[in-house]
Amino acid sequence: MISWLANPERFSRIFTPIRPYVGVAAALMFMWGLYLCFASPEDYQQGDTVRIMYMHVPAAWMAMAVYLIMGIASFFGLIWRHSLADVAAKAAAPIGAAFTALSLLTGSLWGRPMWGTWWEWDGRMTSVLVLFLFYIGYMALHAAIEDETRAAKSTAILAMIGLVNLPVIKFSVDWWNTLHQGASVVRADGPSIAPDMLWPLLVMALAFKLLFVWLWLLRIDTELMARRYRALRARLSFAEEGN
Amino acid sequence: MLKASLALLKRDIGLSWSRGGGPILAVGFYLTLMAMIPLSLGPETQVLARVAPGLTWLSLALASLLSLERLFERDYEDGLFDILRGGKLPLEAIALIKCLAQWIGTGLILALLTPMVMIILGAPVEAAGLSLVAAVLGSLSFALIGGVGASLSLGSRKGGVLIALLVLPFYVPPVIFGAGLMQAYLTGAPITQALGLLGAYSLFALALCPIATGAALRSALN
Amino acid sequence: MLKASLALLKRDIGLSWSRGGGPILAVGFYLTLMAMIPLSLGPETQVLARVAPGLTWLSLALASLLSLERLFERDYEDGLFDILRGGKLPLEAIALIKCLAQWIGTGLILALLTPMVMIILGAPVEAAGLSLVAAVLGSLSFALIGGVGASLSLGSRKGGVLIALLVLPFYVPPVIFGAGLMQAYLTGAPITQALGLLGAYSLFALALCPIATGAALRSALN
Amino acid sequence: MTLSLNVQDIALKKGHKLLVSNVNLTATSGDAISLTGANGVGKTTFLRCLAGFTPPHRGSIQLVENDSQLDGVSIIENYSHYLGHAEALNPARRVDQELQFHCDYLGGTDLSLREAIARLRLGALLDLETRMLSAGQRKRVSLARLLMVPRPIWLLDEVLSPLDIAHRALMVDIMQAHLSGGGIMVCAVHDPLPFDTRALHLTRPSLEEIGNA
Amino acid sequence: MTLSLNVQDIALKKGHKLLVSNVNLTATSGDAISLTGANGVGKTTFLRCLAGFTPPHRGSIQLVENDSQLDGVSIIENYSHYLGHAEALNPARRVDQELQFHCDYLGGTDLSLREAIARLRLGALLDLETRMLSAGQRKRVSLARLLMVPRPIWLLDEVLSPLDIAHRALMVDIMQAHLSGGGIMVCAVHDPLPFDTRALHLTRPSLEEIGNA
Ligand code: HEM
Ligand SMILES: Nc1ncnc2c1ncn2[C@@H]1O[C@H](COP(=O)(O)OP(=O)(O)OP(=O)(O)O)[C@@H](O)[C@H]1O
Ligand SMILES: Nc1ncnc2c1ncn2[C@@H]1O[C@H](COP(=O)(O)OP(=O)(O)OP(=O)(O)O)[C@@H](O)[C@H]1O
Ligand SMILES: [Mg+2]
Ligand SMILES: [Mg+2]
Repeated sequence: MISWLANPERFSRIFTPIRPYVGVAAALMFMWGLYLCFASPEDYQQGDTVRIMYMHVPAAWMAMAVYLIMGIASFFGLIWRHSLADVAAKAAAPIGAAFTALSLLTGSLWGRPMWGTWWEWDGRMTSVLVLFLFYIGYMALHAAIEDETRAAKSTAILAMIGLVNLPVIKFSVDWWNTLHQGASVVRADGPSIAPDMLWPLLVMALAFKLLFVWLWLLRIDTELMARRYRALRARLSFAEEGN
Repeated sequence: MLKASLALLKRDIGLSWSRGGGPILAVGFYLTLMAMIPLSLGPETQVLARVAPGLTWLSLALASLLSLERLFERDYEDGLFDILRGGKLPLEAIALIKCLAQWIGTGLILALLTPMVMIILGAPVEAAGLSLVAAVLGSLSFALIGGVGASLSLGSRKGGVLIALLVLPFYVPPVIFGAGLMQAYLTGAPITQALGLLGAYSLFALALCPIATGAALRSALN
Repeated sequence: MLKASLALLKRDIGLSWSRGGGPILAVGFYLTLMAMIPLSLGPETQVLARVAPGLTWLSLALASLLSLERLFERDYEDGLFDILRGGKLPLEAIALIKCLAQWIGTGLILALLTPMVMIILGAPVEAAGLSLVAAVLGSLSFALIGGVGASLSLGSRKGGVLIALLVLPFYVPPVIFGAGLMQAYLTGAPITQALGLLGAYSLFALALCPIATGAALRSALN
Repeated sequence: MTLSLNVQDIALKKGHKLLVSNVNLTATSGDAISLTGANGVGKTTFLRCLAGFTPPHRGSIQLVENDSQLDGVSIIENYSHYLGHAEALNPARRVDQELQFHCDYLGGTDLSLREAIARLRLGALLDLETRMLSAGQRKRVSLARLLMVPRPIWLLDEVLSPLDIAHRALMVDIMQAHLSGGGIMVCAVHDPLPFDTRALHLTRPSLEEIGNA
Repeated sequence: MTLSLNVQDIALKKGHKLLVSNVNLTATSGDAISLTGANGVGKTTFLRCLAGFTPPHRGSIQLVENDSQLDGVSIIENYSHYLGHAEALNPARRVDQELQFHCDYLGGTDLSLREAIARLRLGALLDLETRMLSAGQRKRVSLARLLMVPRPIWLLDEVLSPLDIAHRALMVDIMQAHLSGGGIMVCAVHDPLPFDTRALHLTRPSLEEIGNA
């Protein structure tokens, strides 16, 4: 299945028509989610600021999920040498970096009223910052190496090494006693969060996921077209050379 | 002359900005370094705030070190200087232009980020403007002095560490003035003196370093 | 195989020691950096002693960065890898040997100096032994991880800053463990855990980094 | 022992460019091939591919020793010397250090090292640092590898052009000795070699082939 | 306008080594000198000295234009092109960027740039990064300087050897056009040039001269 899809032409043929629907779905989910956010009750402790959560938590989830996707795509790229895998990983990176930046930003906006500081060097914040740095490193490396196939391999190696950071982020709250609160949605004994806060959160999370898929497909397609253009151009210039 | 200068400046800036160089790289590097500081020193806000200006300046100095190695050496080995000397610009001008391009490509970007970093490490938001001016001046002098070091070590193939050794002592005054400036600002002491010294040092560097670099280049090229 | 490995090790160590490289350079750099720290932070002994272990570790990490650029790139451009691949050693072994040589040429020397520097900055003399062990372990992992960064960025001609960006996040754990170890020692807390983590990290690096570096080299060479 | 190098129908690509296609070559012990073609046609790429540094885009390269086929990897490691444009001399090291390193690393003996130095008349250069050498001197130092560590296949990329007349004659002798000792040589050249060689002329693929690639 | 390059009795030294001594040369507009000699005798050093990159150990170099003597510095800046082994192409930049830079820096015009590209048939290489070029292609790109920025004295160090036959013929045409346009050319070679040149053969100094140095 994966290798069947890994053919770039087939991939474009299948997903280009689907893409607009994903975009529309993402927009609708965002509208619904945002409505729910503001309709949901204030927290008895945090007041209005709790609404930051509906941005912060989905963004943080996506920050990690996108990196995971990049890692997996890189793995496939290295083992089976599908160029589409590299395109997918490369296309995901800036989106993931944006989500990470968003979670850092909302986190620190939230930290100000909650903990009285914009920034605190606790385990989770730091490890998310490191995740952001991995994204930047990944993009910088991809940009720095001119040769396409080599860039693919080198960045794939980097992305896979960087995967070790994900468990660190996830469990940092358990390993270090820090300011950031522990898991309350994704935990073994079910969510411990009030349902009228859980709902908007889940809707927003889904909206973020759809947004990601839409952007991702868009970027993959752009990158594929850019590569096709380069290949064509190279062939053309070579054909001209004889004259 | 002007056309040649511009061509060289354009080439060198292009080289440092092309292929994901320049901004992303500088930002990423600086952020990484800044993240490491609290991690190694421990996150107590008080201590951090106390050492923040000094460490920011140290980082600025170190970041300026890291790209010095390729300031002249690659061009020297590729034979570019044979072309450069075949033009009308004297080696002093070539040195100045290359240092400026280096600065614009790295140091300046880092300087623009400095206020943000200081604030993250605990400096007050009001200090932003001052720290920006100081960082711009300081990074310029780092780039110019760095040029002297890079040209002196040309051809030794020792690169990085040797240049660092040659150059770091001369980075001390701007670091002291710069860090002292922030310190003074924070304690409410007068800041004009430190700022003046920093500016004077940069001006001096601007006047003298290209001459020294040009001389070192000339001797390396013969 | 053994003869080839030794020949390569000897060549690389020779390169970093020859012409006043190696020890003198490393010592000089480290000392300069150490001298800059009190100057930039201000000389209050209390603050200094508080941040000394962290800063020493930071400097160790930064010094390991400085020579990374020439770990593979020059050999790559000179065509040496064409010869190296014509021998019997796999690229993983070549990577390991080159990293070890790099470590012996720079990192190890810096590690040997670490106790002294910490004491100068205000750590108690009794901590010397422990800090030595920790620094040796840490610098080894810096060199190995550095190899990964250097090989990944091969051929990009972005050098220094790019490598630093790739590598520094992975330098964070040893810095935390190492600085934490000294902190724990000074406050009388148990030290085995931090030391164990540091050792484990270095072992991991020793096992995994050559593989990653070898793979990156292979992709760069094709 | 007879050795034979069989190149079957290979195509080479760089980036998106198809450089050559349908290249065939069979060389057995004693054969010298001179590889010719326009600049940028792919001679260097072809030699590097023979050396095993890059896999061909299509086709296969086989080495047959006394009727038993050897696999690709060992072509590089034990059977061939590749000498390209880059001489792999570190500018900060002396000639003797570099030669000693090449010899030890590739598995030569001290005796063979001394013989190579004598044969290529490198004695006077030994204590110069390699960055001081002239172009021809550099090339001569890198040629020592061929003599220090005997390997049957020599893949040489324009090695004669920087040499002066006396050293060209010397190298031609050395090449002929290698061939009569059962070696194989593939040599990219622009000027024809002064002895009998088989020619392999590379040409650009037709537009049709480029289209199909 | 006639130009004449007078080299009087110069000696060249590298490190402590006396390379050549008592070299004399007078070249006037239209002269082509082919510089020969064994590897390491000092051809490259001599050319670099003519270009003004290093002063001679002894002796003098003068340039006389229409009977008025020009001083040493201006030889480099306005009168000569030196093309050595190193092509001065940054591997991370594209051919068109590098050519544009060379042209702007040395004071050529956009028209002359386009003409040089057409003449040396560089069109197809323009959007390759220079590290991708083959040896001959690199050399061709660096040769463009000669045409982009007209200067009377060409100091060329083995420029023909990496070129293929077609491009050698092209370069020979270009050289002859330069000479008949009143230019001077000094060209270090191992293979003789295919047109009339005056030979300057460098030899190692006698033991006596070395002793006196
Ligand atoms: C810049 C600072 C911050 C960063 C980098 C950050 C990062 C993260 C990450 C990565 C997660 C996802 C964890 C997981 O899925 O296990 C998360 C979840 C969460 N964060 Fe933050 N956070 C920051 C600040 C804050 C602040 C100030 C608060 C509010 C007090 C907060 C409250 C939460 C909550 C409630 C969750 C959901 C936990 C769960 O249900 O699993 N965060 N944060
Ligand atoms: N990434 C790339 N994309 C497109 N073309 C490339 C790429 N890399 C190399 N090339 C082309 O591939 C060819 C490589 O040729 P190669 O070096 O093998 O030539 P050669 O026959 O040895 O030439 P010469 O006689 O000049 O040495 C060149 O034409 C070069 O322009
Ligand atoms: N520092 C030094 N000490 C001693 N000898 C040196 C030093 N630097 C260079 N040399 C010698 O000077 C000579 C330089 O010669 P040059 O490069 O001019 O030769 P060439 O005639 O161009 O030779 P080729 O035909 O090989 O290009 C070489 O013999 C070299 O060994
Ligand atoms: Mg070639
Ligand atoms: Mg020469």
